[in-house]
Amino acid sequence: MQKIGVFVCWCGSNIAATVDVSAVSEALSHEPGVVYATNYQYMCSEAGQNTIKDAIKKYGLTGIVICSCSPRMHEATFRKTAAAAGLNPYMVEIANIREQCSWIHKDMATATEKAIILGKAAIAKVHLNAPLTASQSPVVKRALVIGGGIAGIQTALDIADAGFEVDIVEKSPTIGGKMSQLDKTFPTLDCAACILTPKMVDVAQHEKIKIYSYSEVEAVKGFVGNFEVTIRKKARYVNENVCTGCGLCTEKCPQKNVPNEFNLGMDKRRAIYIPFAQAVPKVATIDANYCMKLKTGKCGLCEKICTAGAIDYSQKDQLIEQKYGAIVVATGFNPIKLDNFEEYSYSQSPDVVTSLEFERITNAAGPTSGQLLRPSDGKHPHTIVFVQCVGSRDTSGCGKPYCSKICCMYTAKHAMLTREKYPDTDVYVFYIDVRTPGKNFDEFYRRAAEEYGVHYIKGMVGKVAPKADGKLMVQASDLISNEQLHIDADMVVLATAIEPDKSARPLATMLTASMDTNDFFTEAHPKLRPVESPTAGIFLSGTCQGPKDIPETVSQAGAAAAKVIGLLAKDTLTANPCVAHSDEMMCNGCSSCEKVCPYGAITYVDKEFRMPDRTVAIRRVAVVNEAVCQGCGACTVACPSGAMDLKGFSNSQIMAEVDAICK
Amino acid sequence: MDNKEKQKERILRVSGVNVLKCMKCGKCSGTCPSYDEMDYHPHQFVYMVEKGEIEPLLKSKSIYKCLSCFACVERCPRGVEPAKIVEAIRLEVIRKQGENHLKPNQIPQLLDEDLPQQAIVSAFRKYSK
Amino acid sequence: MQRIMAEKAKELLQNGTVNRVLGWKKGEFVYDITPAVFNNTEEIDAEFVYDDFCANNLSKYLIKESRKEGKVLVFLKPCDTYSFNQLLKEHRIWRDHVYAVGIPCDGKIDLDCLKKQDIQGIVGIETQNDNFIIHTLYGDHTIAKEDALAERCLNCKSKKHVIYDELIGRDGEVLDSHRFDMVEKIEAMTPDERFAFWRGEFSRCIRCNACRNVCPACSCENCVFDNPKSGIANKAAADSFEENMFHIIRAFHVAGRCTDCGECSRVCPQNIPLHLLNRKFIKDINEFYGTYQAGEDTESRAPLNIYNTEDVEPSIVYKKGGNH
Amino acid sequence: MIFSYYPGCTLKTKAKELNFYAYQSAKALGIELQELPEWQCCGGTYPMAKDETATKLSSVRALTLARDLGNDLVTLCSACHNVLKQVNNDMQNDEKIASKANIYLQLKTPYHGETKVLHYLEVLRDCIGFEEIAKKVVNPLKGKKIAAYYGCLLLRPSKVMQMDNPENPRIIEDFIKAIGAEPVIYPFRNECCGGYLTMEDKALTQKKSNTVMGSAQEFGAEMITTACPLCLYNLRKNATEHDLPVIYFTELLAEALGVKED
Amino acid sequence: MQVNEIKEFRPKIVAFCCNWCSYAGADLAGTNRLNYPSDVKIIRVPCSCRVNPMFILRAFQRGADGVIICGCHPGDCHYTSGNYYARRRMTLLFSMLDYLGIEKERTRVEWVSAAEGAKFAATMNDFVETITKLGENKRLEDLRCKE
Repeated sequence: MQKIGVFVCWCGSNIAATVDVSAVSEALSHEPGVVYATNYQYMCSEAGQNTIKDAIKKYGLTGIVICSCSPRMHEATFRKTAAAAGLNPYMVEIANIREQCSWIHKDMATATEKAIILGKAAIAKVHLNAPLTASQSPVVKRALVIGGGIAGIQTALDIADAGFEVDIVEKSPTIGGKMSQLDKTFPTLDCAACILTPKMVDVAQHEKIKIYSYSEVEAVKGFVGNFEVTIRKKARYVNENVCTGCGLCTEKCPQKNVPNEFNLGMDKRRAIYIPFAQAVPKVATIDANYCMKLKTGKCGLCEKICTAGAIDYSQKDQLIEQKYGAIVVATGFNPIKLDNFEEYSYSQSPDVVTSLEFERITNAAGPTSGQLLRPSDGKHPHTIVFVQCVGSRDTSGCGKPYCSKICCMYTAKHAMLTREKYPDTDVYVFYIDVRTPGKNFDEFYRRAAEEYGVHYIKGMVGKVAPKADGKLMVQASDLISNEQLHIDADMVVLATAIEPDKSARPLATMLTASMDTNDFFTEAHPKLRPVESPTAGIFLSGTCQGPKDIPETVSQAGAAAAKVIGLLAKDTLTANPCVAHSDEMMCNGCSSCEKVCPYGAITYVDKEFRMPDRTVAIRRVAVVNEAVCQGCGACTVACPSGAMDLKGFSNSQIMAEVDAICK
Repeated sequence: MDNKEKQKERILRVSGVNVLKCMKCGKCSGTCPSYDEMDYHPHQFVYMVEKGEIEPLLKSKSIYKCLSCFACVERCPRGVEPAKIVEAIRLEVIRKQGENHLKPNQIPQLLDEDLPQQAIVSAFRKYSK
Repeated sequence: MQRIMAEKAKELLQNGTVNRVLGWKKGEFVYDITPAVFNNTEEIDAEFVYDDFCANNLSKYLIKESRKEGKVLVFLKPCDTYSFNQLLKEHRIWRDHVYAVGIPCDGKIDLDCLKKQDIQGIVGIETQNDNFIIHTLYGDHTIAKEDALAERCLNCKSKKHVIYDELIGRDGEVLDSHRFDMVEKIEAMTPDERFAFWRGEFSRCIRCNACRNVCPACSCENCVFDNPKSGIANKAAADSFEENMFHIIRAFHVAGRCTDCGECSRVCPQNIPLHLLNRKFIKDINEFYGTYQAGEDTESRAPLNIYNTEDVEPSIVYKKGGNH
Repeated sequence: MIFSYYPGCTLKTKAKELNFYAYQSAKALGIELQELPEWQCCGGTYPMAKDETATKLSSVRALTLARDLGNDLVTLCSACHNVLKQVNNDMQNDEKIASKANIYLQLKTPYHGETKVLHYLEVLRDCIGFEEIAKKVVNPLKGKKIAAYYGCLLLRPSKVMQMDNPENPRIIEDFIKAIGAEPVIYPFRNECCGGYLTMEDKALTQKKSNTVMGSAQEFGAEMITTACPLCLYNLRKNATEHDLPVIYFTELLAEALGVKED
Repeated sequence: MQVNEIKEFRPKIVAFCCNWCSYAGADLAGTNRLNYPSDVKIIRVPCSCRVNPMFILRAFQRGADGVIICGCHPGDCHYTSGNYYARRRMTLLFSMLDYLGIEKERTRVEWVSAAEGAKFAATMNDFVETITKLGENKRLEDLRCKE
């Protein structure tokens, strides 16, 4: 019989306001095996933990039950407490009487009654707990950063500066991400390239950082401290080590008609290209979809003119296997497709552009060399209408239900810069709300309205109708003056909602990291663990976790790096000891468990058994590799004979909980 | 529940619209083709029903100007369906005895030889009970 | 047929291909057949039998027999080959210790059918076209095959031998049987009727474990119902819950593994139609996840040990699960 | 290909040619339109109120009839199309309306929106294919600049109509291309013509119709085609400042297929 | 004693929640103070694939009136595939229970992510309502386990 101690936490008034904590400890003190029961204001406080430690020693407790907040919150804390008092940490069970009781029930009697039942269930379980010893596994001292935008760059630099090896996998030919496409940055209006380019160079020159550009993650195996990742390095038909980035080929290539993705298709590039001047690595890439040589076998001009001899038409995709201790996701965002918002005539008029396109138009390296000219006829627009919340805060199913967070600010920036450079331009901004919660943000927005004379109109555009004379008739409501406006504009700029990059979803599946319904990665705790995924060893950096502006992205990138450094600084990790275990006396060797194991943790051996009649029988039995098993329990149900069980969540433990709850 | 609340409740039920979903962006009014002919506009219908200020709407000429073209329904980012509120308000009026907006004896003078039946039955359905 | 099989057995024993023969022998009465191991030609001459009463599926015995030294010859009817294959797939039989001879089968007699016709004192049987001639102490009876065959044989799913080392006679085809008709009938009942139906059946269960002991899929080293650590160990059902529990769990444990050999219903002394539980699982698996026949091969993954990301949701049960 | 066909009242009277040419063209394209044995007027406009059942029953009857015949139900008039699809959607998704309607009608087999409702244009696009139609054109309307006018009822609400992108449709434009003419795209093709308000407020309808036709003309259209009798009426009568011919799309189809008889 | 006091029926409901998604979803429901009846008691399991049909039957035997299993959405399993296995197992088990005439509404599977606190609460409210309407579990009860 176990000697069990019960500790009921008040959590200040979080629990005690709705649960009669002394009634709970009193009721539970009469449960079989319970030798000590108490309640305390904050069990997780030092004093609370000391109470537990003292009781373990004083009463020789063999198991403890803490009635408190969710085990997801403080299970680890209380396991440490137990261990400090010499009790095996896996002899601790938590009854969740806060998130799953006091916070959801209003009536004290009901909540107290439920808390007691939850406590009894935990006691029933702890009776069947057995001390478990966690095995240790070594940590591979190398991190992988997926995505080479500003988030990935910052994370990689911070990890590398701490002395650990970092690999960046970037799917496009260069790192830099969305920030490299931006012109100025709010609220300080410094030039994006001027602050990003030095960081890109730092990455390129850092001896601890390796960039896999034009590469994607193909498969991920393993677990925290020991991930095995397969990286597909796509054929770029140019030998990266030889190419000097002189750019001659990108000028001579006869295939001139390729939409330039860096300028969002607003101008053309060649089939062999370097995305932009500051690209890292600065090497050319051949676009196999357009290259005549690769498509038809004819041409070969770039090979002829390349003095370095870097062109290699026979290059194939390469698969690289690498081990990592930690993985950082920094896959970023994209503006959404506007197919569901054709009332704004995006696909019907070239003069209706997204904000990111506007960003390129105003950028000196953009399609108009920084001149504000409208795409249709290259003329200077005199009236520009900005439409906010295009696809954001949309619950109709056409767009995204969330606020994209950055649009209010960049629209203010666009409006302000337009007015500053071209004072003869009328600028209208249609908004639902202007959201400016950030340092110097509201001041920035007010400057646009007050100093630059941008017309901010509370209301929404209902329709943009291109007219035969090239104007855009913008029909909108002005909610303050309660009228419908019709503005003849030269250009319309849509503050398009942002969404996580499409590569994030399959990546999340590979990483077994969870996502929310919008395909943003979920954090382990929304407040306290914002840069960690619930999956151990996976960290989140930048907009893959939620919409963010640059300062926020950079701080989160640094935070993710700090977490990675904390992990890589350890030599070994303690594995989860709650793993499957096969009772070989009962195992049939039927292979059902092996078939369902996602980790390949189960193997079979032929083993000799001495039978009751003294004969020896050879039987095939399952053996679990405890270092590989992650403890999901799929095998335990696949096993028809009940030979397979899960430590810490055994059949008998779960049934004991069921019994206690149903009593 | 007093009469005013009952009326609001009835309009919400008949329309099936959840006015609380509205985020007051005004896109419905930005989109409405009959806007200029209306005294109260689509976004006001939604907001005034939310506030329970229904009386002015019942008297509004807007309820006979709505074209039921579903542009507001189509473009509303919150799925509010303002047209259904307008319809419910109109029904609230014309369902009362003697409140038909279009009476059978008015019809002959409105007809011309090309007017399709569709126009007559639609108008009749919209304006009369 | 019996003669040909006996000759084959003796030949293989004599030329040393096999050391033992697993077959059938008569019991006290001609219809009282038991599986038996024959160690030499003399035993075969004396006791080996194969006739329309030899219903037993011999594959399960190979779990033990194949682990002994030397090779064992086994005669397998088409449906038995499925069980044999399934056991091979689960690594339960040592294949190289078995010499499997496929034999034809035209269906086996259900003794209860004869009893119902009041045929007693049986001393022999003959086949004549679509009839059986039953010799009894009191004279001969002619009975149409369809009135005498077991339900599982009338709804035979396959005359094909899916595995063998040698075949006697010609191989047959997979048949288009009506074996799910009764399942559909039960599905079409109201829940109350279904509940009453199964209560009526299960309440007769005496937990003799005959179904479990004969089932080739129930071959666990240690059954969960015998294992005090499993939490559901139970020797005899004390009330209706335990009756239900035993049969649900048993059916679930063999789901996706049961070849529908029908032995469970054959041996049930209380005539509980246990095969209807297994067939329900088979039918559901076919409908939800695509046709699957356990034992058809040794490579495919059992339907419960595999998945498809597009699988139906459990809520499909609310939508289609029979009558309301 | 056999379809059940719901003509609607206008097509039996003021819009006979819409109906007539549809039949002629269908024949030429190997489609059989079987007019439902008994149908009643759909009411012209979809009753949006959740508590209206009686006004939806005629549509439910037509839908049920088609189901029992085992056919998809084709309509031609934009209004009928809109009403039938919206009521069908209610029968699928609004349990209250569906159960009330089923109780009223005392159907042997209750109706829950099993029938697929198709607009004639959808039949052309999805069942025959515009490419096939192009092959059968004997009299291509070469060089004609035709503006498609959708109006509001054909496409909206798009979640229910499921016909095309409600703001940038292409089904009629593709149709125009198939018959050899040149589609003219203009922004007001999916804005309302003023609809039934022509009875109540001529000025408003004239404003709307003028905007539509004016926009089409501005973009170089020589002609407007539509599927809706009321749109046709409004554009012809109420677009007072412009003078483009307005023609039913079925008439153009019959002409292109060389089966147009007067 | 002439009239037995009719006690209001309060169902007993066991919810098996996977540790990674649904248990976290339940926690989020708590953090957001979203109410659902106290009749629901949660048992934490590492993954929905840990739920053995034995547990479900056991719960009914011991007096549960409804059993709900919550796991990560398909495709989001922390262990990549556990919920897919659970989905097949539970589909077949529920279908069998229905076949035996046991109210199928007493068992349910729902996918609730760690971000879906509201869905968790709504699901539990709905499930409790369904079970309350169904009344006491009679068909899979074990009278010895009743008070």
